[in-house]
Amino acid sequence: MTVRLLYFAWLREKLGRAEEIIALPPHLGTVADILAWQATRGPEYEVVFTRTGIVRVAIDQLHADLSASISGAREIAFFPPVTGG
Amino acid sequence: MTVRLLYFAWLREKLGRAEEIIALPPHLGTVADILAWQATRGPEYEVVFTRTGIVRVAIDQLHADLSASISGAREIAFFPPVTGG
Amino acid sequence: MGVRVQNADFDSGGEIAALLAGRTDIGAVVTFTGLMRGESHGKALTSMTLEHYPGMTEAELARVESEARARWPLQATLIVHRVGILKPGDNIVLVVAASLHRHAAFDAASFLMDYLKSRAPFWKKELALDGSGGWVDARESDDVAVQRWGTAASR
Amino acid sequence: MGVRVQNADFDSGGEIAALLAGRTDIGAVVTFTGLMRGESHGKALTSMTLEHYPGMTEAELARVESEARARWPLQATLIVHRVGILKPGDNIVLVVAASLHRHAAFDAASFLMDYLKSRAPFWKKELALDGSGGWVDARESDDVAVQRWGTAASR
Repeated sequence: MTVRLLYFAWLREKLGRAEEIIALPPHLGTVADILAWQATRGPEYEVVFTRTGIVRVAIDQLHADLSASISGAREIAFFPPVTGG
Repeated sequence: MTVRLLYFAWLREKLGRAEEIIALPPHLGTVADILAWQATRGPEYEVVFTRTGIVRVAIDQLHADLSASISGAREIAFFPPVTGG
Repeated sequence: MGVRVQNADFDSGGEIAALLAGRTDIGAVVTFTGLMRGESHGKALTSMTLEHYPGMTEAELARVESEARARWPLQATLIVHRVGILKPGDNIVLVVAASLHRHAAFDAASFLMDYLKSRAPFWKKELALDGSGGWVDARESDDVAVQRWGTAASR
Repeated sequence: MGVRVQNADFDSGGEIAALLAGRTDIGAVVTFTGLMRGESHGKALTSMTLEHYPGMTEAELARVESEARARWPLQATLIVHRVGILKPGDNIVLVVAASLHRHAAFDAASFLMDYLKSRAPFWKKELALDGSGGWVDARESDDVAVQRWGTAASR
């Protein structure tokens, strides 16, 4: 499954990228799975995604919790808790 | 005791006056007393002040309840419940 | 920090701008604007007359304002209320509360309106298109609204 | 009835006027304006950068707005949020809710802000006068605030 991954705020800065197009391993089923997988992708990813309690996820521009399925997703975004307003 | 009595809104219209300077009978002690006395002052006063549940009173520009003393008052105002805002 | 009773219209945006001018310590501003509606109980209105009790009105609004400032950390407050003859769509009242944080600003503005509605000596008389009209009755819900702010409401 | 994300400043008074133009059916308008403060945790700030998630931001604000319109009888709503570089004293966000009655307008505006604060994908980065700064931490109190509006908050 090829998806677009987006990163915002300090995640974007720490990873040194705003987005990437990537083929996900087929065994990833949920948001929790993709967070765990991200932590294995290198030192910067490990730093960012080991703090899973902090990283929020949106699937196709909708907030998603840890148990949400990523099946069929075209765009998955990772970001810290929002601070607008 | 000579005081200034003020009337607002429909009380003013029904009584045909906005204010009067009057010597109050010395036996009037409270807001309840002056409301009862007003009702005895003629037909229009009777109509207005028999509806005592509706008439509100301010003594020297402060809201006053039925048991408040009118002793020393210089200005006593009578009006319906307020409807500003 | 200000209470005004006036015949003239007010400009909400201008009032807010004046209040904020040169300041960088305010994080949240809540405004309430009350307007004259063109209909009352299904009848089209042509105008409304707002009467008040000069002297007591200003004193009561100042009391309401200082009560709000005692309850919340407010950096600025403003109450402007019009009197005289108004047309449908006209502004009636403006309340502004500014604070560091949004909940204080929201609560204070809401409190100012609830108190103003139940205590400030204003009376509205409506004139309908069909020639009927009369003094607006007070709404019991306004007395209920003010009670949620606690004992001072029943002074 | 409108959601905008923009770099440009907004004019609260002009927005309210546009919303009310030609209408006589609105009795109550509540606005919230959020502004950049010149200080954060005791440090003087020189600027703030607001980043967002284009596409999701507009979609999320539209969802928040329609949730408010489902809960209260609102005749008009508006959300304007700025992004980019802001200076102390600058406007950040404007929320407007108009209704027949004041409590609906107050509740809806407060709800819109609580939801926006906890759900809309904006992030603030502060720059202090001394060169320090960084991403603003989310406040737990914002999550608590949104919970008082019930279950939809935890979607």
